[in-house]
Amino acid sequence: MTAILETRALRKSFGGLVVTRDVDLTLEEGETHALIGPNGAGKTSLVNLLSGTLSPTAGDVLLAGEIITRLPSHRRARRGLARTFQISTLFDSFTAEKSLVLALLARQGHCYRLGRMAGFSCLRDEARRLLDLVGLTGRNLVPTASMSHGEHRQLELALALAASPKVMLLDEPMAGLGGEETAKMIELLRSLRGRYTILLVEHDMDAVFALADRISVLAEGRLIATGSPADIRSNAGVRQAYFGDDDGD
Amino acid sequence: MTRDLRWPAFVLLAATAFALPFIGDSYIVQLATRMLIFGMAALGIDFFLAYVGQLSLGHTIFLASGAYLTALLTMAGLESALLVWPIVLLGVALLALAAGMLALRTGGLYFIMITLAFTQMLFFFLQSQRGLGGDEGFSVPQRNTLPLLDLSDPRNLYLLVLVLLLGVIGLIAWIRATPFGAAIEACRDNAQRLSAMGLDPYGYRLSGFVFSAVIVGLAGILYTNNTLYLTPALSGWYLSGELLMMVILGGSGSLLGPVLGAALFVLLQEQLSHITPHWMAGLGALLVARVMLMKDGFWNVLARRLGGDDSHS
Amino acid sequence: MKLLVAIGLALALTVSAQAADPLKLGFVTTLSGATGAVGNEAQRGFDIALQQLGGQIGGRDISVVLVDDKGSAAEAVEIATRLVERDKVDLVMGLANSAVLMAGSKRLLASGKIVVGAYAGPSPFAGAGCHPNAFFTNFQNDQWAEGMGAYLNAKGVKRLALMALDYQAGWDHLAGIKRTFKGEIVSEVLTPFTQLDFAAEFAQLRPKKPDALFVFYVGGPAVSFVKQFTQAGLNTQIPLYSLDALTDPLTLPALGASGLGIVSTATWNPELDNPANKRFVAAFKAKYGRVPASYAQAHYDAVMLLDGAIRQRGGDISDTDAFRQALREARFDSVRGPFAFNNNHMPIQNVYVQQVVAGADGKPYVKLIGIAAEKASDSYHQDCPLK
Amino acid sequence: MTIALLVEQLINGLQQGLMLFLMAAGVTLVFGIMRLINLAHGSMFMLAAYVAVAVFAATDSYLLAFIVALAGISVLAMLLELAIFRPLYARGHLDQLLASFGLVLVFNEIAVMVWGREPLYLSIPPLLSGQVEILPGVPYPVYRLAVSALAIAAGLGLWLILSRTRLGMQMRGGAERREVMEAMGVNIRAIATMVFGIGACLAGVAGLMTAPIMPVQSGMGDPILILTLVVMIIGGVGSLRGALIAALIVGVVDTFGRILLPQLIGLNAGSALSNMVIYVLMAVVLVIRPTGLVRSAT
Repeated sequence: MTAILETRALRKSFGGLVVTRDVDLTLEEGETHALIGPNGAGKTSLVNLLSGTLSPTAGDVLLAGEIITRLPSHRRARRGLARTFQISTLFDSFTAEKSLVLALLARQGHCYRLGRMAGFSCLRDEARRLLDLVGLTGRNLVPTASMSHGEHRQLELALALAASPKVMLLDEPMAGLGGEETAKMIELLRSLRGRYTILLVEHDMDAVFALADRISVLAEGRLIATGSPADIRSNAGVRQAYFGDDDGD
Repeated sequence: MTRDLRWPAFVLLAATAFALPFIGDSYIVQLATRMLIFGMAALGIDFFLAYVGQLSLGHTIFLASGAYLTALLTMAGLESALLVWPIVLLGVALLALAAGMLALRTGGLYFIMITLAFTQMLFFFLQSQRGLGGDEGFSVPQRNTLPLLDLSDPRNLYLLVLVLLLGVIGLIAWIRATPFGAAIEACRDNAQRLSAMGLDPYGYRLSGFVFSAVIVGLAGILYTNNTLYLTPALSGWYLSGELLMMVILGGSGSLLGPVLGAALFVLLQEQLSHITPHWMAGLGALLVARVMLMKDGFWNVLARRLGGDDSHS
Repeated sequence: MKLLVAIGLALALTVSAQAADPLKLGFVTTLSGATGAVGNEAQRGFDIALQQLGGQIGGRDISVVLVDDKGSAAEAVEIATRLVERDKVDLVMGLANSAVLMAGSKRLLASGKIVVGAYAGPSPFAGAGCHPNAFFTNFQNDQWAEGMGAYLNAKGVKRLALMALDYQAGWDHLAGIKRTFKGEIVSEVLTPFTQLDFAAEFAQLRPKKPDALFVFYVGGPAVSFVKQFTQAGLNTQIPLYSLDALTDPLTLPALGASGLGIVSTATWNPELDNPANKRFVAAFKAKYGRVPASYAQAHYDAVMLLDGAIRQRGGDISDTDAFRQALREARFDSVRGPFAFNNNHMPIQNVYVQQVVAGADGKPYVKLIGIAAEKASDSYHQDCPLK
Repeated sequence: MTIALLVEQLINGLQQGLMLFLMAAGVTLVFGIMRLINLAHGSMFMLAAYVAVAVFAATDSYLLAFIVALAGISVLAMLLELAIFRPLYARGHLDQLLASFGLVLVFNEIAVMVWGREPLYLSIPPLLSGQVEILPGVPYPVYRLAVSALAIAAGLGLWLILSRTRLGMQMRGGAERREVMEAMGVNIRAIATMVFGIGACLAGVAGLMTAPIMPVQSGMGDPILILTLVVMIIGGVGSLRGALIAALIVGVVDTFGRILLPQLIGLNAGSALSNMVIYVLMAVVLVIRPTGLVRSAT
């Protein structure tokens, strides 16, 4: 097992407000690593620091042993760091297929191509395969704006997968999903286990304990524990900080 | 579903446009030439507005620089369009690259205002050029020359402008169908996602800015060839406002909307000024009414009637 | 569609009625936009002239095609084409705006039309670029300022400060006064049209203690300038000299009492004692209740010039050479007194000196106080190849 | 340049800045709270001046002219908010810019139709004419000092309204946390109408103060409007503090640019450059700080 994504003493503050406090997080290659913590613990900020949407006040981010702290997010993406967003972040005027073809083309990091989009039929086939994979079979020509919320979450995941990433940062993929949709998403993520390195930010504890190889707990911007699901379940500090008076939300 | 009548409408319009110089007098031809030139400029501005998703008040810089560069090269003795026009377009592209690199650091309202600042700077610069007649402007001795086509005949110039305009429309349609165009539009929809996919939004915005500037620059070249007289007002914020009016009268985001908007605007301005010296009030009221009462420009509304929900013709 | 039909009908009618046609006169002026006041006043002078001539010019019935140029050169070429090709005018007058004049006249002159510029006389048309068919009835643009330079010499002014609007006309006027003024220029300031606050410039000016200040301002900036000059107390320290545009009846009411004492040069004044002027001013006063401004006078005179020349040709202007010769002779009674065309078709005329003083009713008016230059020609005519 | 002259020019610059602040305050407040960009703000400046001239001509009373102009312009702005701007809040900047640009054209022509094209005139109240020595040997127009005092008073009044009244707190709340204020039952729409009224009133004050030193004519609001937008942008959109700082900077930079540049690099080039100096200033500020000098709450 080698560390593929690491942070070293990562810190982010906005004025006096510290949202990430000296976080040392390590993702091993191939693992599904869950990041949990109460609301406002700084989970999304940490994901944004990893993906390059935010730049840290101090500390470093390493991908496959190389420091990527100063790289903008598109350069990180090109190195194999894909992500989904807590609030669906999609191309509203595109069809699902067009979004995916673009994402597939974007793997090389540029799209200054002047052939017709529709002409890349090999990519279209691959796009449909990805849509099948995430459960959007037959929805390839539907404009994103007229898809349901659940479908948006599925498309988010498909876009991340299109990059054939080394690491996927999944920011609450289940956010806003109903019971049945959640179950489907858990199934889908389970099928990806082991094939990708995944950092899973999630509120749904059933999902977390069903999917995670390891779990890290964030509270007030600080990483307070990392361990196997069983360790975390029995960790007194975590129980106090996190499950204290409320069994997850 | 009813039949899609947008293509027949387009063909009819194009046929009318081609027939015009053979049925109208040369005043009509000149008026129509101006409509098409402003239509091309409006199209360039709308490319940036609709596909890159940002509003620029600064595109008159490229209209003015295209026009002035053409005039200066012509007066320096370079007359061949095949030589002058590519040089001018390259110059406009470089200027757009420089302006875009600075302006695109900002966004939204700040972007609108920094582009306004650029037009004002160019305006005052041109206005201070004593060799070029200051605010009163200067006369350009002759049109550029082309092999086989005598541009000194207004009809030929009109036909050339029309063909170039159709070429620009085709070019935009083609760009939109390529991954490059898709990336530009994706950047408008969601820059964050584009960046998460490994594409640099800034690069696509900048490319879109330069591309739209070059279209406007081409309109500037044609402007000089049409009027043979230039004044710094070509770089004024007022003209920027008028060009945007043309865009929204016809409808943004469609290939014919800005062109037909320009035609309507020029026609209205011309007709209203025959009726009353207070024509500006009429124009202003029309603008307010268009924004308040219609959700989109008249061509886009019409296009939707003619076929389907897609506003892109 | 209806519009097209109407235009078609109108065209058909004009063609069939050509034989008994009245003389078609294109009158281009600025009726809208920032300088719309100029065209309104020009039109008043034009109307008074036609009224006095009984609706005829040179004994011929007249049909006027009035065009608003909007003060913009952008449409001038189209306006010219329209006048030539659609309206088929016989000749064109007006074109008070220099830029419109320069942009549009090329097309008009190329079609062989006679063009009578009734206000602006830009230098490109006065020198090597003069044209046999282009006439300028009001002045060469620098003429007022050149006259003022001569007047200041005569007044014994040694140290002169200059301020002007930062645009072509401003540069022309400063160039004009520098051409004739013989003393020292102690400071020179240019301000843009959009600048309406002059406190900073006044603060710089005061310690320089010039003998006199010459300025060129028109319209809005002229009003700001004079009011602030007076408020700063400078009017009691530095005598202010300018041109008629600053003290004309369109601007004077807005200056109020702050305009009192300003001396300006002009090529005409309402008080000039000649029968033509008395007739013109009386008619204008009767119709509009005030004295005319120079825009009205210039267009009145331009119509009278045409009247004289057409009359001389017995109403027939189809022989352009003969008509041009008649115009060059300029046989009409100008309201400004002596008038003749130079070889470049710019006027040879007196430059008058006038001052803003309080009238009997307490209201400021512009009093004629002398002549700055008699029968003055412009400084470019020797470069004009016309004889 | 002597010290006395330097001080005098500094006062000139600051005074110009205060005027710009009065204009910019209204635009930036409206933007801060309603996210709306209103070009017709310059028309409020113009119409206030016209109304004042008309009322003074009819009544010979400065006080009456002052009151009627300010009240009239505030009411007009509130009516405009209800009729035109309210539906535009949800639209993009383009629709807002163009609709308000249309209003500018309409108001300019209405002014021409009602009052003609020739500039009108309002004389200085006799009490405020003449000069005082602000420094030995430096006379300064009393009227300009009075105008500055009035501008400062209006600015203070605005500050008091914003910081000490319930309405002001709701306005600031609306700018920062609109949803929260709405959830608390505050009627944001009514507040928006009030903000328009207050903004127009400030523009009206600026218009009234300029009427005696500048010509009252159609389009007089347009150049001021552009300057106002420049100030708002340099300061950071939506920030009153930013608008004040930017207004003073713009006033001083413009004043010194006008007098120094022609001396430094020659009359022609210097004059040309001094015309663009504030645009250069804005471009430089935005390149260095893409969202203006002061980051607003949102």
